[in-house]
Amino acid sequence: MKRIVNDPDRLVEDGIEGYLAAYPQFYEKTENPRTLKRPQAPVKGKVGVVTGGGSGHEPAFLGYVGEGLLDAVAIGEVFSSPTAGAFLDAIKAAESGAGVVCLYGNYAGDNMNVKMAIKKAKAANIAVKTVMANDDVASAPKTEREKRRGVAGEILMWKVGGAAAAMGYDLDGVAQISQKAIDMCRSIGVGLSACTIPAVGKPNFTIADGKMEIGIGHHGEPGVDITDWKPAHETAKIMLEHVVEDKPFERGEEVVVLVSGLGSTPVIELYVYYAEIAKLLKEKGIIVHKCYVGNYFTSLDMMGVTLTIMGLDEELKKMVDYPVNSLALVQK
Amino acid sequence: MKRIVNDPDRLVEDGIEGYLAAYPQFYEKTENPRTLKRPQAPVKGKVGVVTGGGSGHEPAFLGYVGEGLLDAVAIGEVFSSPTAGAFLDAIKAAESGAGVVCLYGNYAGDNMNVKMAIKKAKAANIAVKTVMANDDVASAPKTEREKRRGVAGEILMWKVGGAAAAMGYDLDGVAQISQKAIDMCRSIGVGLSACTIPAVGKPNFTIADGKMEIGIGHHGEPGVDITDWKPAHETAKIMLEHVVEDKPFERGEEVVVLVSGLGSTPVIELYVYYAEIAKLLKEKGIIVHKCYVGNYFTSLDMMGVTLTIMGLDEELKKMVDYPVNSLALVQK
Amino acid sequence: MTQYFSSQSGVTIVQDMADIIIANRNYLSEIDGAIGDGDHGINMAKGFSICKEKIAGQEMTLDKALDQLSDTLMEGIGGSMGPLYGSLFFGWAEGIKGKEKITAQDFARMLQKGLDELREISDAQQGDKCLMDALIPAVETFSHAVTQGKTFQKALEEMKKAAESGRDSTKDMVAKIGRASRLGERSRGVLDAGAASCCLLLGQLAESIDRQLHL
Amino acid sequence: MTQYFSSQSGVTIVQDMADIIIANRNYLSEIDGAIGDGDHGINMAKGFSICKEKIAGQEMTLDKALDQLSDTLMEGIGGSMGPLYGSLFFGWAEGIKGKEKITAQDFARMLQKGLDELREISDAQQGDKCLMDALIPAVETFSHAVTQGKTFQKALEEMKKAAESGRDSTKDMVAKIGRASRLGERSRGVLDAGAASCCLLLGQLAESIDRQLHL
Ligand SMILES: Nc1ncnc2c1ncn2[C@@H]1O[C@H](COP(=O)(O)OP(=O)(O)O)[C@@H](O)[C@H]1O
Ligand SMILES: Nc1ncnc2c1ncn2[C@@H]1O[C@H](COP(=O)(O)OP(=O)(O)O)[C@@H](O)[C@H]1O
Ligand SMILES: [Mg+2]
Ligand SMILES: [Mg+2]
Ligand SMILES: [Mg+2]
Ligand SMILES: [Mg+2]
Repeated sequence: MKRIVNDPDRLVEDGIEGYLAAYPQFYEKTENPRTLKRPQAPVKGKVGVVTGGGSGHEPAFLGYVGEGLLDAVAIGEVFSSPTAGAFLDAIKAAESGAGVVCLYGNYAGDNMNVKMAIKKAKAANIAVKTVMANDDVASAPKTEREKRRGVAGEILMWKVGGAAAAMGYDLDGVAQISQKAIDMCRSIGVGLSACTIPAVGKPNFTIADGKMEIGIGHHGEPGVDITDWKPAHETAKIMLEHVVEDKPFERGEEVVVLVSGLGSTPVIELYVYYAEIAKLLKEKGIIVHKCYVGNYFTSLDMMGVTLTIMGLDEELKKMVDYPVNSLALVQK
Repeated sequence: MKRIVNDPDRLVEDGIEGYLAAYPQFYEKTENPRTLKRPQAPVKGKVGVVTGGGSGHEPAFLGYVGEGLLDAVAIGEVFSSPTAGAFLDAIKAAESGAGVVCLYGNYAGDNMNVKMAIKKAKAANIAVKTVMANDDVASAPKTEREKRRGVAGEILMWKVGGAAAAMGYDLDGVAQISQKAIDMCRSIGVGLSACTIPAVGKPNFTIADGKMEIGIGHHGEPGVDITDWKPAHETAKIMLEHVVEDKPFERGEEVVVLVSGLGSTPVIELYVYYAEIAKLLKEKGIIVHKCYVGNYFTSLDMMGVTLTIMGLDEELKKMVDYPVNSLALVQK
Repeated sequence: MTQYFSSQSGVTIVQDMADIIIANRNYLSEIDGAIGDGDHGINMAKGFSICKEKIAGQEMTLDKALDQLSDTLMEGIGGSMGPLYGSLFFGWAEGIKGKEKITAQDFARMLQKGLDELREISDAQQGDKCLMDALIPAVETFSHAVTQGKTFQKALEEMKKAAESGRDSTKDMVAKIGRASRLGERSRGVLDAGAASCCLLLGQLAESIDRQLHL
Repeated sequence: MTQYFSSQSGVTIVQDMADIIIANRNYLSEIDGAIGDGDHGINMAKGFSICKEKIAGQEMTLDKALDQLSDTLMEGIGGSMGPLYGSLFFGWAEGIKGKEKITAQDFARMLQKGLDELREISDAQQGDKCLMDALIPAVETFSHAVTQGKTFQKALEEMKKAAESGRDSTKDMVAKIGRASRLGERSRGVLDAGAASCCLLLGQLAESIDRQLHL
């Protein structure tokens, strides 16, 4: 046991207690112990913006609750969708009469639970729209985009949706621009070592020594290729090609780049990696309007890195640059 | 090889390139490739605030360059002090005529290199004061505080010194309050697994399965006790006792709490840990004015957590609350 | 022996189901551990325990108790199992809503409604190596037995057998759904955890009702 | 054979020292790996390589070349080795500053001044299991030989032997300084990396000067 936990079955409960104790300026309880909201929510006249997902991806999802970002979050067990009830209570916590968008990731459990929550929300006369992130290019071919998983692109979707809501967009407007954001996003991950769910106590998959898994998912879902270990510049190139070709991103296009560690990769290595990405993008004539490098969306203690690129138009650019104040992301 | 690197011997060079590519708003080159400064430095009339240290502790030290914080940083190899020249060039980059404080940690290499840098800085007619962090209670008994290592308390020392300089304190004033900050700080770490220097390729020490090392240093320096693994609430209690008794912190005292992961510990576990610390402090009647929970000062991919507590008076409180804008720390 | 049972025994029947899951917490996790992430027993036991506690000491009809179970799983488990078993039990409750006496025909409707609800949220087929492999043959076998005029008791017995051989059939399958599907050929050779839990639940249900029929 | 050598041979002598370190990069790292962090050869080779490149093709007196080496180590290595070896070589350069012909007496002063400078920044003693265990006996042996009127060549030979047995003496020591000191008793039984590199440097120096004396 290499973990800092009490009862590993109560990891999520205990963690939530810590968030509430540490940052009352960001988090407030709701009636549902698995739903937290920001103290200001519901914000009168503003479209509510909510999400939810399994735990173990910290600072996602809770870290993105805040001004200009998310109003409420539904919290699941480690790597497990939150309940329909938690999603419903997040929606209720964010609803001020202007409706609520639920911006979530494409996973079987989340799909089912969100669907049920929406049904009940509608029955309670709350106008809800959903946008489902599917930015992971490695999880299905381009012809089956609807099957792709949502990964770190979700953060940019929240950023854009949260900014639009804060700027006064109406429900349809927020939903549309959030959809546009995720449509403009492409991501891919590389895994170098497996992660361990504390309650399970051992890795639930393995990456052999000297190997790396290209296209690995955020819970260790299989990638598209298991190759010999490659230096950062080759890894960056392979990942970037996948992402750029898929959309495709074009010469002269402005983009946001988000590089996230998967948990155990030292931060300095993320910068080694970003240096390569920056060089390659320059060669391709793709212009980085803004970048984020850090541990933004992790997979417990997995080693590896994810790359997300989002294309920008003028509207999206405004949303990306909009100020936010959350635990994981502060922009002035 | 589980790392995202090119030539592991060039990890630091490559990482610096990434920092410069990613965040030109925070970093600017100097003539020394191992010294970065913020674009605004030297700030006219302001006391310069600099530090330096080995790499592998990211976001420390570079992440704390910014408005209200550090002006320049000297960058060493992984777990190795920067050169005297890098320290000297950091001092020069921060000097605007008001003098410079060099706020660094108590390690053999850093002591020697800072000493040499100061000699040369003085020869170049720069007024320099140094404050050496020694907040790690586990590294030497209280009677030999001068032998103690500097750890995450350095961040709070920089925060305070950086704020004082931004508020217009003079050189003596900045040095004095930085000294007060670190004198009010006590830290301790717990390690659950070892870290691996990429250029070495294997852990340079081990923590046996089922064990934890209380009082471990930021480079794997030996702790005060190797015990069986304990749940978070017991670990928190042991660590807190060490820290509280050493100073001692008293009932009614206001403090800042900084909890940092050592690299591989999932963020949710830091919150499980903080929940216990918050409970214990409440029982002791010690008042948390502000807390920081996250990966603030790491040790590559070590698993574990550090606890830092700083006592506050009215002056320190003002410094802690002062706005900052850096990569690793943003406060409005 | 009667050909119906009283819906009043709802709490007993659902508690029996909870007990069999709780007793098999580690067994189910172990199966899941082979090709999944080893949490199936943990998640299921957590949900069923909560429900058992909630209904303890109450008098409830079977449809009410199943509704409670459905709600608890949906609200207490989340993940995929909450909606999947939640829907199944919600369908079961719907199938016998308001009935005071439950005949074999009623029970067949209950099973069918459960499967219908489950299919509303899952596209999984027999052969995908999942709980459907235990459930579908069980539902079909029971209906068939009833249509053939077999006794309630006999039909339950056949249902139980069908669930068991359905569960066993998953051993040689390659998973086409869920987490195990990532393993491809490597998923062959071990049972499916969801099929195992579903088989346990159907078998316990058959036994509990059989006991009621003998009252 | 002469009893002095010309300071003009500075580049050759320092390049010889660089070569011996570069050739032993892995050996030194391996020793450091046993009870340290395995980077001693890496750090040293990095610094000496940079210096070798810098002085290549130049004409420099030995004091100038040593100054260059000192600067490069201090500026190129950092850590502890930069200041330690940087100070040692700075002291060596100081000890023979301006001398065109270097006698055994000059060389003794050079060694002594190096040790003095080193002691300015390190409190380490003989017996601490560090480079002092090779250095101090070497310095003392050379001086003693000179006082006894032995030839420069003979004194160098004895210095080299003293450094070697000093290095070997670290094998049975418990480290009292540096990273290895954390291991306590476990640090016994292997050589110290710094003593090994120091011994290599002194041995090479003796050989290179001996060659000069034969010119
Ligand atoms: N879409 C689905 N339809 C029906 N059953 C499914 C589906 N997805 C997964 N299952 C079942 O779920 C079981 C695993 O459950 P569990 O371990 O609780 O969830 P997870 O795989 O998320 O950890 C599998 O053995 C399989 O029988
Ligand atoms: N204070 C000191 N004085 C003299 N020698 C020292 C001192 N500290 C360490 N050493 C020497 O340094 C050697 C290790 O060097 P190196 O591996 O380059 O540094 P580090 O231990 O920082 O990785 C040790 O073997 C020891 O001989
Ligand atoms: Mg499972
Ligand atoms: Mg699971
Ligand atoms: Mg070393
Ligand atoms: Mg070292």
